[in-house]
Amino acid sequence: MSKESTEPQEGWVFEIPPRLRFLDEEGALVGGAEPPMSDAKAVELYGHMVRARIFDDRLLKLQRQGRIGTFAPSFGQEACQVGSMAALGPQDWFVPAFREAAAALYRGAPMKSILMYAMGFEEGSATPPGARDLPVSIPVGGQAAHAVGLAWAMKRKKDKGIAIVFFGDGASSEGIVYESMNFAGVLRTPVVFFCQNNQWAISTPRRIQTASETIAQKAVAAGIRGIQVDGNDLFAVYAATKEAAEIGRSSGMSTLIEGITFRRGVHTTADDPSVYRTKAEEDAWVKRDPVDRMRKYLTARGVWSDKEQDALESRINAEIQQAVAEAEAFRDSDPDPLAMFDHTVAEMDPYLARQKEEARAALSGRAVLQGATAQKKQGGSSSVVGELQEAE
Amino acid sequence: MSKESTEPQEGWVFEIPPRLRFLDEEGALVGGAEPPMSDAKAVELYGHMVRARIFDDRLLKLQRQGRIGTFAPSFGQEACQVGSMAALGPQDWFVPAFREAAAALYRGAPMKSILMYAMGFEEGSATPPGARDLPVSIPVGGQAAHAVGLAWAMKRKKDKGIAIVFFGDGASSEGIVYESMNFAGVLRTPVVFFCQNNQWAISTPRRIQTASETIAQKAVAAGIRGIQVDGNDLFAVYAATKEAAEIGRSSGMSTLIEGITFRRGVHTTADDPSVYRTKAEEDAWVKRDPVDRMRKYLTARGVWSDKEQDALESRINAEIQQAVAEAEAFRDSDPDPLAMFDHTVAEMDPYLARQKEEARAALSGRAVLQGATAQKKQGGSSSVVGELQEAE
Amino acid sequence: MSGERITMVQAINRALDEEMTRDPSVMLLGEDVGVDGGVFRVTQGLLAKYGNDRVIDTPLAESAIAGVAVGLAIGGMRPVCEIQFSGFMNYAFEQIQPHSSRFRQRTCGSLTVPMVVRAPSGGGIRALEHHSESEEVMYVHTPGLITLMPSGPRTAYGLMKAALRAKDTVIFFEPKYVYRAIKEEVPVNGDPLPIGKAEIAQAGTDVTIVTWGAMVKRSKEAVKGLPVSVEIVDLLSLNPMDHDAIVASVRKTGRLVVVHEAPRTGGLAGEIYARVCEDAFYHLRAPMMRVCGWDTPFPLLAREAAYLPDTNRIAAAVTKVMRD
Amino acid sequence: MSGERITMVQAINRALDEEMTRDPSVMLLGEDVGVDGGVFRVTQGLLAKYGNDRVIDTPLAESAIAGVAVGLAIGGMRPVCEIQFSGFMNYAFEQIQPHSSRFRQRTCGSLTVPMVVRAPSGGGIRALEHHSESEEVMYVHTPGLITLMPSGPRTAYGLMKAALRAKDTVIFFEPKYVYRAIKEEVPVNGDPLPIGKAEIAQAGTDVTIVTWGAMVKRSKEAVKGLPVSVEIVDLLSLNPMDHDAIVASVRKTGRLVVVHEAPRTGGLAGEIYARVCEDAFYHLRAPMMRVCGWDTPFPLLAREAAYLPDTNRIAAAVTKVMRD
Ligand SMILES: Cc1ncc(C[n+]2csc(CCOP(=O)(O)OP(=O)(O)O)c2C)c(N)n1
Ligand SMILES: Cc1ncc(C[n+]2csc(CCOP(=O)(O)OP(=O)(O)O)c2C)c(N)n1
Ligand SMILES: [Mg+2]
Ligand SMILES: [Mg+2]
Repeated sequence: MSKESTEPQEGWVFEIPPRLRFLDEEGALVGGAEPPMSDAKAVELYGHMVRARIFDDRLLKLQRQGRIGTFAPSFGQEACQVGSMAALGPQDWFVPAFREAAAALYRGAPMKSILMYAMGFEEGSATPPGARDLPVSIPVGGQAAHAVGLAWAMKRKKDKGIAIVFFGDGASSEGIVYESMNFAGVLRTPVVFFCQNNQWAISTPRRIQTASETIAQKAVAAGIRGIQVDGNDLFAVYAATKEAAEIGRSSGMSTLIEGITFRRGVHTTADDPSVYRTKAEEDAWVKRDPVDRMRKYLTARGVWSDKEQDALESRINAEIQQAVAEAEAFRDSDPDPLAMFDHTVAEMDPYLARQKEEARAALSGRAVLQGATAQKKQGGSSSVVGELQEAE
Repeated sequence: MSKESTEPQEGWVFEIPPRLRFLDEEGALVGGAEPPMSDAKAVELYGHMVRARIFDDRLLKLQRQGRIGTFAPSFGQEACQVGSMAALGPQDWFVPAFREAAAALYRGAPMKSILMYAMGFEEGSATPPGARDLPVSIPVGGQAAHAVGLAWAMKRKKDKGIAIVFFGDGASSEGIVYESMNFAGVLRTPVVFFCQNNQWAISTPRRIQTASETIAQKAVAAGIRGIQVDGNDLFAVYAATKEAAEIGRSSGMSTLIEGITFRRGVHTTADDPSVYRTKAEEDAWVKRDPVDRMRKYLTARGVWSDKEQDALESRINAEIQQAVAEAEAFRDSDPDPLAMFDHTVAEMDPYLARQKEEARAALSGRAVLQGATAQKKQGGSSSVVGELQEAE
Repeated sequence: MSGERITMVQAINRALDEEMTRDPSVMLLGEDVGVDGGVFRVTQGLLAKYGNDRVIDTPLAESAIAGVAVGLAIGGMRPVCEIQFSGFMNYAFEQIQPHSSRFRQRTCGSLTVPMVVRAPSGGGIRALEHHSESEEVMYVHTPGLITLMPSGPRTAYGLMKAALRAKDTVIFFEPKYVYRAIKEEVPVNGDPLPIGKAEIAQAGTDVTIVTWGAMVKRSKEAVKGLPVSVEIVDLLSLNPMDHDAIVASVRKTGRLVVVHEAPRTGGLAGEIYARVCEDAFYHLRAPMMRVCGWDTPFPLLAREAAYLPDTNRIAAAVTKVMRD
Repeated sequence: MSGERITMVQAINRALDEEMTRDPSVMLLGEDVGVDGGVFRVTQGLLAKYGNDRVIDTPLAESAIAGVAVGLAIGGMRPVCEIQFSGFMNYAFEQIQPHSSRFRQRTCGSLTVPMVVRAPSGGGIRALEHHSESEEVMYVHTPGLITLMPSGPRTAYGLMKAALRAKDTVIFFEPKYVYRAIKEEVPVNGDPLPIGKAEIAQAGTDVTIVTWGAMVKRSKEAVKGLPVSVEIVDLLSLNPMDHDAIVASVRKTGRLVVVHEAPRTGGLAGEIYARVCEDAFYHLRAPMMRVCGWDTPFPLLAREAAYLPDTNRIAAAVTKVMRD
């Protein structure tokens, strides 16, 4: 192999193609672009984006009311999530980070489950039998390796699925993400590495996350495909993911997709973005909003009206109301406060069983379940993940 | 910043220039190349390569005789190590992995120290005051981060040094190496990341280490420079390192240099390469040997003769003999078997001091120092790092 | 100003601030430590005061943060790295164990790594998964490291000052549950607390509680009103551990309860039992007891109160050890 | 064939081989496990027999090896990853603690991670720096994991078979010092040993030694010829730990010595003391003792014999605990 000799080489050139885009900010198709899907399908996916956004907004309110705990909104990133998942099927594994409620909803996760999780109940992330969905992964980046393993398992089983994993611009700095892409390259386990570059990792701007001009080009290090898309353009995300999945299915080649988007809201409900970014920046992204853009497109094509929007919104609101009621009913149904003992290992050894008894005795009927049932304390608290007790 | 908008982009192109080479395998300058150094300097560096090789060979014999423990030979990689270090100065930090005896010797590490370390005495890796040399780093890849920190410290002190870190083709798969390059890119801390791609990571060939065509291109992921050189060509290594250092000093930009070379010997003294690679492959690299190539070059230029070679070799052999004698004298000078207590922390707390007393009492005069003084047991032992006790 | 009562967040901020003024080699680095002032605001204001040469928002990579700090420290700087939550120090352990803790030994003392790794630790703030871990054992069990955990503003201030003058790597766990829950008077330009010294948080004669971090406050609350004289030893320095203080207290009381948040099996309670066995065994009047996190993963927020040692469990142990 | 006495290396190889035949979902992955058969030859011959779909030489990245295995396991495979030396599992801990150990809890049992992480552990083979670590504590202290350490060929065989049928992640430490130092009869197509059960390596009445791994052999050697009847409990399963076996033995003998290679402070000896305090305290006739690695980094080879518990230190502890 010439690589392994010391013979001179020609040099190497790597290209990241121009950022893929179908729709401009006004929702008009850019020069010559053909929509990658029918109007009916576009309407359907638009509906999913709206559903995710309204749900997200409702979670924010519930959090402010102390009815759920900390969560990470997907506000502004709906096109990345719905567009990519719509290009895949149930045979494909979905591996989220922690900001993929829109993707999870599209996949069929019950709103009730997402709410229960946000209320602090593991029951909310129980995976339905057969579903190829991983739960939220909090430690940044680690889930990338799981996607490689899942894709590998499918390959071993001659199962035509691929895996998609989400992570952020911040996560792209974690060694495990590089290692996972490198494994996928060598093992030819087809994975779509979907980086939602939303410009921020909490308070850290993209600019100081890496000196590379794009995140897409990090694919070069692993010998996989890299591509950048307008992440606020549902069509671009859809088309790029579809192509990546096809290439993956047929050849085992993985793709890193960088979706350029923006986290329009808080990092999590306990974060205050005004400390680190400007109103001007936030405003600039309002007009690039992925949901509005699609609405303009559909309206211009005459397949969407305000009336339909109203009907959609009331359907979604009713669905949410129902889900909140169900989740709160679960919360109020006296779930076992000691359930963590039951899912530590498959076979509880005597010493752990004994601890469970001790724990039961220590509770002696006291109500200790908290979270959704506790009152939210307001205050100067600035944790990104929880709530600090305040001294008098 | 355009990167942070969703505006379309032109696309991106990244180039890794052709592999740098000055000398062909016969030691002749390739078309039009000018030697990057004077004949006198070339003779001097050639001397360093020969010195490293003879020393390496002697260590192998000492290990076979049971006089030192496991070590990792630099056999075949002398041009990478001497060529790069010769392009730097004492103001620059040298951060080795574990196969850089040739580089360390060039830097001025006493042979005696290297021998003491191989005999299992920490005293062998005590850094002389003021020397900007880190000791051997066994955990693969971790030292890359240290180089970034050292370069950063120099930058903070407005000190013009840069750092060079060595690692292997195998190490290039470790996340920490990528993370370190990414930090260097963002922080503009000038580091030369020198990857000695010697085609093997123990038994794992370069081909299944990564799907990237070159290791040099991994620089693209971090937004730093990447370049490939013929690592068995002293001139190419020297010129590339010198340029990288100059760019680093003036701009803070780091460079990843991939030196294409070959580990001609065992991984470590306990390894058996015949299990995983062919004689044919080994032979192919014999004619690309970096030391022979330089000798041919110097001989053809009329600045080197067999007589000079003989004189050089006897000087080196005498130096080695002297060093072995000194190291064995140290070993036989009854070093404190409990020295590990003294260098655990700066201030030994009472409980640790008490353990040291207990340890002293437990020894009660028994000779427990082993290593170089123990008899080597032969056997089917196949650990890459040590020696297994064998059952009858 | 020194009379003012401040929180632990403010106290650590003050210690960092004063040490940065005193020692120009001190640098802060980590995720969101600069512009944001840290997700808990511990480093607030320091970027503005000391500039972005000394307070650096890094890329998101814990092992590199720790590993680059190792290089900075060897190069003569005194880095303080923040790991955003102690659970994510797992990513950094690959630098801390093989390198931070071993450079002194590796080089016979010629190269050393005086750096501080700060991390909020423990539960109790209704946080997301993986933000409530108590992982002190693996650091305490790694020779070559100093591991500290303050229990309130005053000790946080004094220990952080000590950490910034130590000659070796200090792992500095900040019990986030009490970040703002306690206010105390904290000196301005005060002295470091000694490393390796426990404090008697409350003197007593019948039972010794050995504990640290957030559990000091909880233990005090738990024993209030009990008809037993409880001595509470606030360990502060987990390694080196104040062996003599533990032994002296148990010799006096004859009874020991250890309280910690970390899971029971393999937790530090056992270490403290061992110290007692070594030097106060014959003074024991009852079996030693421990009140710990259960041997399960730390649950999501709804169940965290069932997981963490609470005042009931602590009081019950104290009562039981008196009866035994 | 079954009558033949084989080494631990061969015994583990046999267990892997048989389980790969029995269960086509078993896959081996790691650095040098394929063509080379592992640097200690534990996986020798398995690539040739099962092909490179099932025995895979991976790139050099421990966290990815473990993390990819998590995905494989969730996806229905049964991966066995080799980490070349337990010291390098630090790199993998960022996957093992947050993911391997927690998926069952995270998903209420709907997604689980039945995988095995094998690693040679401990000292005694005159190895390079960082190749002699004993880091079992951090795994034992991580709820959700099963942690095993055999002491010889027979137990290695039986425990590896158990590991490959377990429903959760098993951390499997192989005491490399005895890889080839002991030969025993090992069954062909034999049964798994139960997880969570210790064995009485030697019965006795005066003193209990609790130990595991390479220290079982060493303890046997140490007490040979002592005028004391020593019972040696070979723990085998570090988590779950055989609480009852420890308690029963100490109730009988009234005296305990724990022997382990890992550093003293924060080591598992304390945990064993705690178990005794919980259920056998009043049977103790003397303070419990421990013989451990010192609280220093593991030294280079010249000094390793001064670091590791040796027969002298073990014998001295047994003698002392009889006098106390
Ligand atoms: C390993 C690890 N380090 C730090 C954190 C704390 N943390 C949570 S989210 C986050 C920023 C993530 O940024 P990015 O990857 O861009 O994702 P985004 O939040 O923008 O979706 C940080 C630092 C964590 N959860 N895990
Ligand atoms: C983190 C870590 N993993 C595994 C090892 C065991 N090991 C030592 S050297 C080596 C191969 C290194 O290959 P490469 O980086 O190419 O360097 P080379 O040996 O070829 O110089 C391995 C796997 C180690 N020392 N550290
Ligand atoms: Mg982001
Ligand atoms: Mg190599």
